[in-house]
Amino acid sequence: MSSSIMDVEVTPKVVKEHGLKPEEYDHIVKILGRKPNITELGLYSVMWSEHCGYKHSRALLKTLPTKGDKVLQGPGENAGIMDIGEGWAVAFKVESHNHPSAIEPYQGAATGVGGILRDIFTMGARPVANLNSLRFGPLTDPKVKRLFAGVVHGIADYGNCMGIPTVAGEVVFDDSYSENCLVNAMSVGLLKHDQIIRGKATGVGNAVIYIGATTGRDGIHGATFASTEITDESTEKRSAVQVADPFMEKLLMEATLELIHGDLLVGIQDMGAAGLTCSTCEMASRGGAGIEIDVAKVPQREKGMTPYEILLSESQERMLLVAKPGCEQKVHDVLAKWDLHAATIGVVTDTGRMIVKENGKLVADVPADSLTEAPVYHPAKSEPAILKEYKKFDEATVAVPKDLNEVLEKLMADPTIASKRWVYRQYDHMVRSNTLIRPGSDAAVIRVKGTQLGLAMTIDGLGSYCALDPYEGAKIVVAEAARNIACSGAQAIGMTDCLNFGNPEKPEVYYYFDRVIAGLGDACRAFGIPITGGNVSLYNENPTGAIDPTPIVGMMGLFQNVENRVTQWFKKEGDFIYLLGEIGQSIGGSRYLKVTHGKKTGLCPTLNLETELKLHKSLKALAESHLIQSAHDCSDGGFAVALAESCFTGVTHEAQVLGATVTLLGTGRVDARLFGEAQSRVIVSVKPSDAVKFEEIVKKNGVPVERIGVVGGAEMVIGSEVKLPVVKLADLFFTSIEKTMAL
Amino acid sequence: MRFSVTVFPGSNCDHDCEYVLRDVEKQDVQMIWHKDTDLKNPDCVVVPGGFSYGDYLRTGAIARFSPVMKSVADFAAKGGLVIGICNGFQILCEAGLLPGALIRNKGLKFICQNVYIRVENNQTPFTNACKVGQTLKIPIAHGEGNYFIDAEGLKSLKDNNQIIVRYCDEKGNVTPEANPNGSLENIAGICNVNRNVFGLMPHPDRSGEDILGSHDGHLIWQSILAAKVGAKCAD
Amino acid sequence: MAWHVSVYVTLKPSVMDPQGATVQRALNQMGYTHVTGVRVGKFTELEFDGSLSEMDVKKQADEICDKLLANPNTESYRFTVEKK
Amino acid sequence: MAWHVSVYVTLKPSVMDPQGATVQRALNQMGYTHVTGVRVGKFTELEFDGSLSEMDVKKQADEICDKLLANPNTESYRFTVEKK
Ligand SMILES: Nc1ncnc2c1ncn2[C@@H]1O[C@H](COP(=O)(O)OP(=O)(O)O)[C@@H](O)[C@H]1O
Ligand SMILES: [Mg+2]
Repeated sequence: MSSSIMDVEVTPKVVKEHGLKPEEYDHIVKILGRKPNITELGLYSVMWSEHCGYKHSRALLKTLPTKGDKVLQGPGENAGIMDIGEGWAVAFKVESHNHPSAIEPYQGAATGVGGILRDIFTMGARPVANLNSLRFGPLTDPKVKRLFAGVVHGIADYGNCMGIPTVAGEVVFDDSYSENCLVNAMSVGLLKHDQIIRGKATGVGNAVIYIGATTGRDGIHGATFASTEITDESTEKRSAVQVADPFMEKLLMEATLELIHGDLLVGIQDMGAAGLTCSTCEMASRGGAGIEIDVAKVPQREKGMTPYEILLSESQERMLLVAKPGCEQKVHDVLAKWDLHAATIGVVTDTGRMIVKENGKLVADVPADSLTEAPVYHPAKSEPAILKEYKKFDEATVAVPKDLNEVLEKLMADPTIASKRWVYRQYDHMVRSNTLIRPGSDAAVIRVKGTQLGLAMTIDGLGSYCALDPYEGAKIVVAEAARNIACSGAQAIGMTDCLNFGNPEKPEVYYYFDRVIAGLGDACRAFGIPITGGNVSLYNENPTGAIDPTPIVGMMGLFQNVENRVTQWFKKEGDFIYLLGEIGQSIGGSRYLKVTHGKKTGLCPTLNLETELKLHKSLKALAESHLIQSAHDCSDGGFAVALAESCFTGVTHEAQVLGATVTLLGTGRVDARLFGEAQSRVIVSVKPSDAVKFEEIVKKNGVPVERIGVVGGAEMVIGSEVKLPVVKLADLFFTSIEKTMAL
Repeated sequence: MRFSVTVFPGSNCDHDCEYVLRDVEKQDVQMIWHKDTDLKNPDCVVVPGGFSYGDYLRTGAIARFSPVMKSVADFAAKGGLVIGICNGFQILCEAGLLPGALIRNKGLKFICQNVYIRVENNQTPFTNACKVGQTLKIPIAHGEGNYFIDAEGLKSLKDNNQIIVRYCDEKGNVTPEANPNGSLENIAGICNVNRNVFGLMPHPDRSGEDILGSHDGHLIWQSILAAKVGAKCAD
Repeated sequence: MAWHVSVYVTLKPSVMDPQGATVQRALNQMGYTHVTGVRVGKFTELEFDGSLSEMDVKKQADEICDKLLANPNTESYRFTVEKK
Repeated sequence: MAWHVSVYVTLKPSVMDPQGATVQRALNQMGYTHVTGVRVGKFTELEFDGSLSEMDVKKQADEICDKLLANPNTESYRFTVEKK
């Protein structure tokens, strides 16, 4: 039975089918001192894929700042971990599941959430919040509607069933993602410092134990698949779809945490991409040890599976762990309590080799390190000519619309800007009773029970800026995420990122990649924010082109005292409204330019890192002295949209609506001042009795500030340009996506 | 007072119930694993929300066969107080401790948001701290909270005054717009004939503190604490 | 030898079927205007090992449907048994 | 006259069925130890008005299954047509 595949001869054609280059194959032969058999070839093929091996990205990723006082675990593990004080730590990471979601939206998105959750609880942390970042084509396309609905449903079902609140996210609809949707999922977990555990195998003779779901033929070649462009052939290549089983994962999570907190394990690792192969060789390699397993002992769902298939299967909801000496039985007892499959499938050795047997017969024998150290490439890069075109764009050729009320109405209803209530209402965002700021404000906030501590979190991406100017765009993504944290009153402490790009072997794509990483790194260094982990998703491309370069940034913020939290909504009639920062002069790269004039071009906004940092510092100081009632940054749709968003709360059934009357600052193009997306701007409201102290603090921090108006009334009035009933704006904003999806 | 919170595989609001009862209401709480049959002598049993057995097949359908549910049924038969929240309500219906069933939300989607409910009957151990007609702001989070019962059953619910809370608007009007999931007659929570078993879809466990946006759930817990065990059962 | 039991669970006519209604609306919008009604139920397949008699299989299947697979408040069921 | 179409949607054999597996485990624990496998699928009933021919009903039902009722990546379907 299983001998048939074992006998497959490793020919150049087979090597190519495994996505390996001829020189990579030669390298494998050199490592082994002989030709690999087909099973060994399979191991290298998945581990050296871009998805697992970071062949084309590793060199640049090394340039990112990853150090900081609070970093307990940087990149290289399943998730990063940071100290948050009082003996507590937070684990967080973002990961993509773009390709599986494109093909099977519900299962793809659901298993994406499952995967990132495993990354968190394998570190010993209890997941306490989920976030997600989504990109689709225009929502007018019925195909996109189905995809969007399926993805959201998958994310919702998985998180809801697991009992982990999905507290924040973002969704963008843009042509660039029509054929390649993006589904990035982030998870955040809490743990005590002494509960940290890592994915390493040590201690010769220790038992290697497999737990969780049985292994089937699903997702074989998933990792290699995620590393090539989508073509009709790749749809063929796919084996059975991975089906999400959140109930199994809930059991797995509870059991895993019980094992870790009971101090029964040396190391543990989830089986994600490249399944058993990846977990085995990575654990061995991190522990500086070897592992020997027998695939016949792996619990299997299907008959007649070959070692090749068992090793490469990406069946979900499985973990590999190494028990402490003498704890093997206790491990099995805990698993039995949770009705989970468990099987001792091997032992830790000191050979440094990953040895695989089938019923005692050797089927693979390779150095574990060689699998985890994929070749590193430095692809060629060249600046795309289109970038120069963008810069030549003359804004004067765009006429200022007569009716600016109409423009604002259109922007409020634009699916990218409109409220994502349709989405987050499907997510249980309150379970675990920690959510203090629910979805709808700049950042979500959860408390850490038993302490004063709080965590703010947000996830952001700006592919359209990065397409116009990858360096500046990437800086802005980091700034926007950190600004969202600052608006909530917290201090940004750490970041995770997911880099979604096209084919890096194309010089223009690699140029973007290179510049984006430079921008991310510079912004993080300027703000003193370390990057503790992330994920790369390349080859998001189809025959008509690549997606916009889309770095997605997940940012963690910390409150020493969560009572200092701030939301974006106006609170009280009569409060003063201020603008921190300066009014914009340009419409380049704005959502307004796209929605109203159909153009995606121009100079993307620029960002001064020092100015931005001063803004963050004053926001934190203001929150700590309780001098601001609300704070909301200007992003998509500029000043006018941000002001409107401050006029209504995002919480259904308690929609508090408060009008505002403000002057429009500045001179020059009125559309630029209303809808341009100049950076480093925040709208705040302040009690009149706090105005003096407020202005003092802001000025001391060197942030430009101007009192522009007052909260109150039933209308939103901006100078003589805009005058609309707030309920009308709220209705457009909250029901736009709901109405589109009901069609 | 002594509360026992049941824990099924896949329960996930067990933690929230434990927290609100122990840390906010300062009561004695113990967790009872579904494979156990000893309820540890409680004054009140809480069947918490979540996704017991993943809610695979039908919400609450598998959990009702857990060993612990036999003990809960015995406890209820003797007049002990039992409250089921969300998935707990579904389990109590499946187990026949409460009449009717909870089917898929009318809009087919999971809904997580605050709602208002109106107290229809305060002569119960679960609502005695409320006034009739009082509105409570409490969150819901469910995909299958659409209460259904046949005509005969509905009549008997009404005849016995078993409808305890209904979805309403902020002002207490029971309107179709205020009905989030299509429940028959806006029913959000009911009790059994003896008044000692109560099930509701909204989450008093998530609304026991101001910091969470509402403390109206506290009134439910206060009612239970005020009810002298068994005393109100004869109403 | 083994037994294959096919179980059909349907909503009682008096129970509203939001899923069926949504499917029908979608179909009508897609141009299938002759579809006048849709009801969504469950179809469950049970395998029994061959050591039971047909009568026992029927008895157990009936219990299983009654207790677990269908909710008597809202659903009806029927099943068929085949030898495999 | 009208047409009644019964549609059976089942998961492809290679696709994992967590629901079925959970139900099976529950049944085994409840004492139904002879149950060796459970797969959960969908059973949908479509009504067509009588103005269509049997052939058209079959054609439309097939399209509907393919487009809407079954997910070709993970599910197979079959259906029967009856006159009512
Ligand atoms: N997919 C989603 N899941 C959960 N919450 C979301 C999602 N998309 C948007 N939100 C929430 O809606 C609000 C507005 O999002 P967004 O416009 O991206 O904010 P910002 O511009 O401040 O980053 C935020 O609170 C965000 O968390
Ligand atoms: Mg913001």
